Amino acid sequence: MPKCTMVEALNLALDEALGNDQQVCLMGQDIGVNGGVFRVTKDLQTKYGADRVMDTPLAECGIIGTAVGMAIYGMKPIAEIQFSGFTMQAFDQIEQNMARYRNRTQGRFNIDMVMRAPYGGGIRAVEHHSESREAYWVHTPGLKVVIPSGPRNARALLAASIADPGPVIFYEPKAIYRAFREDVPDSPETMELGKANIAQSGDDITIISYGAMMRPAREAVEDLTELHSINAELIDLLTISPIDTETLLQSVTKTGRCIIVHEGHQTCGVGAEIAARLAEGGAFEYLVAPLKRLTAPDIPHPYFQVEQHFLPDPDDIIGAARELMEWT
Amino acid sequence: MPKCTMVEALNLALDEALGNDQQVCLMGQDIGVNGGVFRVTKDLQTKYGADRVMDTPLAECGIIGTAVGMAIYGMKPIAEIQFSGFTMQAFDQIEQNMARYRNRTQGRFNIDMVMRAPYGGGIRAVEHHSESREAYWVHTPGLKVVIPSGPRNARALLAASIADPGPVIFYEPKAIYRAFREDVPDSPETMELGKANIAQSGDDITIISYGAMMRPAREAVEDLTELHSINAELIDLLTISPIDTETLLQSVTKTGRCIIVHEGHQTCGVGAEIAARLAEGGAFEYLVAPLKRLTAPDIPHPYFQVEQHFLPDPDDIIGAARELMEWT
Amino acid sequence: MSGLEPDKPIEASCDPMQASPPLPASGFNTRAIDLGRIECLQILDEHGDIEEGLQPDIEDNELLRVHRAMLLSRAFDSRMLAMQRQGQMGTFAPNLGQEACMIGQVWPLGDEDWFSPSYRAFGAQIWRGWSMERLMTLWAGYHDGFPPPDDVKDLPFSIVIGSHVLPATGIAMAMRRAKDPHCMVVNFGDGAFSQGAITEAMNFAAVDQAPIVFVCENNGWAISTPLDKQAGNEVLAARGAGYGVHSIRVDGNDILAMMTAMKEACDRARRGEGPTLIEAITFRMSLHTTADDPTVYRDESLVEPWHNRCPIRRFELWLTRTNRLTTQDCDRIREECEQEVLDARAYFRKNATAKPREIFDHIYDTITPELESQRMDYLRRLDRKGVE
Amino acid sequence: MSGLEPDKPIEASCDPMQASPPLPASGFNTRAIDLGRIECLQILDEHGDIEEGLQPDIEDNELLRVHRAMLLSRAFDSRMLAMQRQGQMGTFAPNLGQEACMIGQVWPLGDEDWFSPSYRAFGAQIWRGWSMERLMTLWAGYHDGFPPPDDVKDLPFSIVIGSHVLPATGIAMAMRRAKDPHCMVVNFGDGAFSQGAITEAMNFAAVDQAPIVFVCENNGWAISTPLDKQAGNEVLAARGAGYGVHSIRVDGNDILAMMTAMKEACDRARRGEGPTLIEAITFRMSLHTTADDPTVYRDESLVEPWHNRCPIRRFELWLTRTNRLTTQDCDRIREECEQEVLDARAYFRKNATAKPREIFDHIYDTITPELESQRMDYLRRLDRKGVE
Ligand SMILES: Cc1ncc(C[n+]2csc(CCOP(=O)(O)OP(=O)(O)O)c2C)c(N)n1
Ligand SMILES: Cc1ncc(C[n+]2csc(CCOP(=O)(O)OP(=O)(O)O)c2C)c(N)n1
Ligand SMILES: [Mg+2]
Ligand SMILES: [Mg+2]
Repeated sequence: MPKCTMVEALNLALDEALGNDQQVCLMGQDIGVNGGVFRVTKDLQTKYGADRVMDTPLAECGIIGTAVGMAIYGMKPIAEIQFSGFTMQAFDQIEQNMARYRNRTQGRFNIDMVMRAPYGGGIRAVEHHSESREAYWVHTPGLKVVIPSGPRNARALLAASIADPGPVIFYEPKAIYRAFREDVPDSPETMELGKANIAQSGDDITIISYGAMMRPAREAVEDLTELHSINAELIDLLTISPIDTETLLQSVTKTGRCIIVHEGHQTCGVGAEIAARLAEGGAFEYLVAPLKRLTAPDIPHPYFQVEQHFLPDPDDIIGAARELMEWT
Repeated sequence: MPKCTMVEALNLALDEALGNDQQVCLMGQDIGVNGGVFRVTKDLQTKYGADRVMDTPLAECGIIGTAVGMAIYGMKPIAEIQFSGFTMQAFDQIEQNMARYRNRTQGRFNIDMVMRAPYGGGIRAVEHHSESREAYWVHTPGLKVVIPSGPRNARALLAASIADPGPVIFYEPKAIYRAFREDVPDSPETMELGKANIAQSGDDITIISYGAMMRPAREAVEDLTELHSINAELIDLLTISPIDTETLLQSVTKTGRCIIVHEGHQTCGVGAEIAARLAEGGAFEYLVAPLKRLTAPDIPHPYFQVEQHFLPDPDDIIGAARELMEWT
Repeated sequence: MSGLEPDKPIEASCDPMQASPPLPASGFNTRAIDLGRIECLQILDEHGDIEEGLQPDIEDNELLRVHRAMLLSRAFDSRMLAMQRQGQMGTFAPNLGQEACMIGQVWPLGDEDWFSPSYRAFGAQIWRGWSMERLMTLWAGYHDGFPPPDDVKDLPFSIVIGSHVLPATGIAMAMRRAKDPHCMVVNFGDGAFSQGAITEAMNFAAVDQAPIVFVCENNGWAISTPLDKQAGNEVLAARGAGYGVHSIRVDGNDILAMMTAMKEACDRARRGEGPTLIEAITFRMSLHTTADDPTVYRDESLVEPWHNRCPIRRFELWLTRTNRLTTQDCDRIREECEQEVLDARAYFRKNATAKPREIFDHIYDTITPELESQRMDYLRRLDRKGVE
Repeated sequence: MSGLEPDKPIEASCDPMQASPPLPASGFNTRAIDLGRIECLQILDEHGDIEEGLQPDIEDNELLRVHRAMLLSRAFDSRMLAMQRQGQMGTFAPNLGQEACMIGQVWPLGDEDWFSPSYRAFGAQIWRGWSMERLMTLWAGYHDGFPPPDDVKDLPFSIVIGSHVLPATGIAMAMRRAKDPHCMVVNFGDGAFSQGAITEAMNFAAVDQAPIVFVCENNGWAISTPLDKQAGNEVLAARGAGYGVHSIRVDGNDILAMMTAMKEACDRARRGEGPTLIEAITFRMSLHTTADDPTVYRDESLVEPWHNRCPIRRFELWLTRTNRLTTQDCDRIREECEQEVLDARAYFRKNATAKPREIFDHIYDTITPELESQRMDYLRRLDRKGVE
């Protein structure tokens, strides 16, 4: 398989799922003839027909609500919300039905579906098109939340999310939809949900991130080694709910220092949860420096002329790491 | 003024607001003739008319959406959502308009409104009637979130929320709507938003809570003193967003130990945020024991036959405090 | 980027003065659009008389089954109210006076059809195969009562008003795709109909031509809110028409009309002819729920006329007049129903068990590590308290 | 708890066999309900001919003002497209062919009336008093362009499709309460109309009799989704009727019809006679936005007939034929408009400034302590990067 962008890798995973399981179907705005506004579903309607790759009316609540019904009936819908900012329109159906139906019916009705949406900033878009509100779903009982960081794990994680018997929120970091290519194996690949990936081992400090922020994090980790002789361990969460606490604890009990980097807002964000788990769990006694979060501040993603300085960058990470290394 | 329940105190605050400011109006389901399903708006329609105390159609999104418009025009709507679980139906209007209009228009349109809703468990209600999802709003830029813990501060905080020029989410712990009475002064009373209250001073350990959980927390604190000679400092947050970090830090730098108690789910909840601030901020070096959260687990509030053991109780708090005191 | 010169605007592809005759036919039709009519169906009037020529072709034993179901619903209703008043039951929503609506809408359904009820639909649930003890378990706050029985194609009832209509529509959409020749019936109230989610559902169903029947039980009230504060147009069926959903109005207190209209709508759906909206006109004669006190907000005089419109009364007038039943039969069935309810209560009292140790068991297919650790903490609390 | 005996059920207050004649008049009316008709208004046809007797009484200078506004909109449109292609502009949504709709709907509004536009409404925004440089600033991604000018009673346009309609309705409800004798006009697309929030808004407005005009610009497409996949009933005006909102259909490419219908609807609203829905039939001739490529999903042949239906062309045919303008005048005005746009661009280029230091300034009236500390961190980042 030639090198793929994330968009191509996701298209591949969807194609494989549609091909392997008659119950899988896709639904969303403009995903059919148009192949999705980011072309993630390109050509799939031609291949699988309009009843399995369905253009829906412009109503997100309607999309998720009917997808829940389809899942109850036994289909496996993969619903696309055109931008994650518009999941707010479907919040009620996500929280009240998608996340809770299984529990409500004591497992009689499993909601085996995936809600996909591009999320995050960095594409010079208008307001409401750059949201990173995965924490809403992480705080919502009954859901799993998955966020890939590159083409290869995007395909494998999407496959795993589709295979998971319950409802999964799959957020795609659109800033890196086409930012780089990766080799993707010829045969279908999957990954276990709930497992973080140690992207780089190190002893001095743990850096935890996910999604598009893995790019500045990687850059920072390289510079830290090369320029500052700091060996950082870089962890890519991949599954944001449930969090692979075990892997995080192991790393931080080893390094004693930790920085959490994400695009979402700070207060009650994913970084807060990770910090709390470290500070109350087995890692507390190993901590030699305060924990540090580098996140979007608690303001709406700014208009695109000024968004380029909004999110943490490699220098922020390097600065924070150096500070923590010097902390006594 | 005789001793009031929280319901009566809230009614009083609303009455005062309607009486003092022609722009204040109330809207919601069954708040008019019926006086609200919990009678918080009792008699107010008779007193102020159906144009200022409005029964709305059964559509939460419609209620918040039109309230935003009224606020833009210059009114000061106080919108009631019958149970906080149904705020999900209005999530889009809350996040996209109520919280963001001010920023979108650079202050040209201030959304001077309050969304009130009873929240939390403990009244033997059916599913979706016991939610404690204040963390959604705490994570949402642009809002303030206020939760009283007794009749007197309920009245003062509601007055302050109405007076605040921006959008405020006011969650009422319905478990204590009528649980106890307090003296409430004759003349209108207000309080500063953003300030936590040190409900009891102590040196050994800090216990942070809010809303209905202040009751078990108070009980625990008494028992800790009397039975275990542990002098806990009890902090009532009152405003959940913004959090009075200063007061929390001061307390924890003094005590070195901290327990956070709330009804909301644990992951990415308010406790996570407080723990994170303590573990990264000025308190880290003073911490002598791990932080501890006592919250609802990450599952939907259970059916009412089994809800009585769902939330942290005084013994949990006492147990945790004693453990932390012994931690070395 | 295209290679355009900086100062040359892109050619407007519609240059006003360039287009040349001959012009095509007008794109705009100036003829007024007739929105059609909403038919209003009543078969059996308040006097127990049948409208000339409208008597439906329904077998007697079906009529008697339906009659019994209405009585059973009413027996359950009053018993549940009593139990609630005695502290043996949680908040309960009575259905007094809406029994024709309730039973009529599920009568045409077979085991392979689906039903998605609102929360006031216990009579229909019993008809569909929910045991009364299960419903008691449910209303008494035990989780075990909530999932539909294994062999019943129902959704659990909806607590969040209106939130079940989209999932019900999704099921119908899936049925069409699966070439499943059955249908879905979903019901909701006049208040619920104010939720935008329901119009989204009607639109999805209409676009998809999904086999679904929307039943709006217009009982005039949503807690304290009367229809005229709820809706700008009190003909709720007109909304369906607006969305391309075949719509009719039915006397919801007339069981024969309900059965007839529902049968027709279900058959339409099964034939692949798309969705129907049935606005059933009825009246909430009793409390909204046991937590409610209607004397605060509505005049008893509004309830008064509905006593004579009682769907059971009307049906029995006709059944007895046409010698399908005697009044003695009616009394006997009423007693039998009462006994059935008491038996269910006995069973419920004996068997309902709170299972506090199971509250984590159904969130995920396989519990997640973080939830497992929270579960352990919780179980320790139960242990400490000595809770089984 | 009441003092009921445990085994006595609560009396069903509607006992079927007890109620006694004489019966009251039937509670159910069996007469079919006529849903009425949707009038369809066209005044100026594609040939530039006026429908007999329909010529509106509008002063010439008003007609010329409107004509100019349509040309200005089109000049702005193509210039913005060019700027976007040259990398000087963010994603932009053109309005080609919808100018009559756009301008016609704001024409009857005075300074004290309100307007809440969708995102494709720049022509109307310019009419309302938004400078073109402000709109350029906005589309180029500067926050400064987004708030309405101080003296303009507009909402900023809506990016989340359909989300502005409820706030607009709330403003109208507030106006009625304030006895403000003006009105609100809100517009949205055929796609937007699938959002349940819009039916909630229509219902709130109808119940409240709020002074609002809903304008649905039915241009046949929502990005790649044609109307027949969007709506089960393609007569979108029928939805308004379903909710008790006075509804009509208008040829949206006919400026005289738009002006006439809008004037009437606004006057109705101002007189306190409640809301109106106007479905304006038009066509999105160009791209959805500059990020879109319609050749992927729609056949050019669908666009073709609309060239001859161009609202500007049609209007100019009539204006010139009736000697209100010469074709030379038209060319001159077109040039003047082009120059105005270029002037705006020059101003925009000179003055648009990114203000990264201000992004925290408008969240709250007074910044909160936690936000202030985040702001400090952020400003340090800017300092480090040497950003002003
Ligand atoms: C989304 C939502 N909002 C509010 C409520 C509270 N509530 C429960 S029943 C009800 C009225 C329902 O009226 P209607 O739909 O007419 O049904 P009816 O009670 O008449 O059967 C309300 C407001 C709720 N359960 N869900
Ligand atoms: C809630 C929401 N969903 C989806 C989108 C993405 N989107 C932007 S414009 C558009 C189509 C709008 O169609 P219509 O309402 O007909 O307006 P038109 O573009 O034709 O003017 C979509 C789907 C959005 N901005 N907001
Ligand atoms: Mg009702
Ligand atoms: Mg459109």
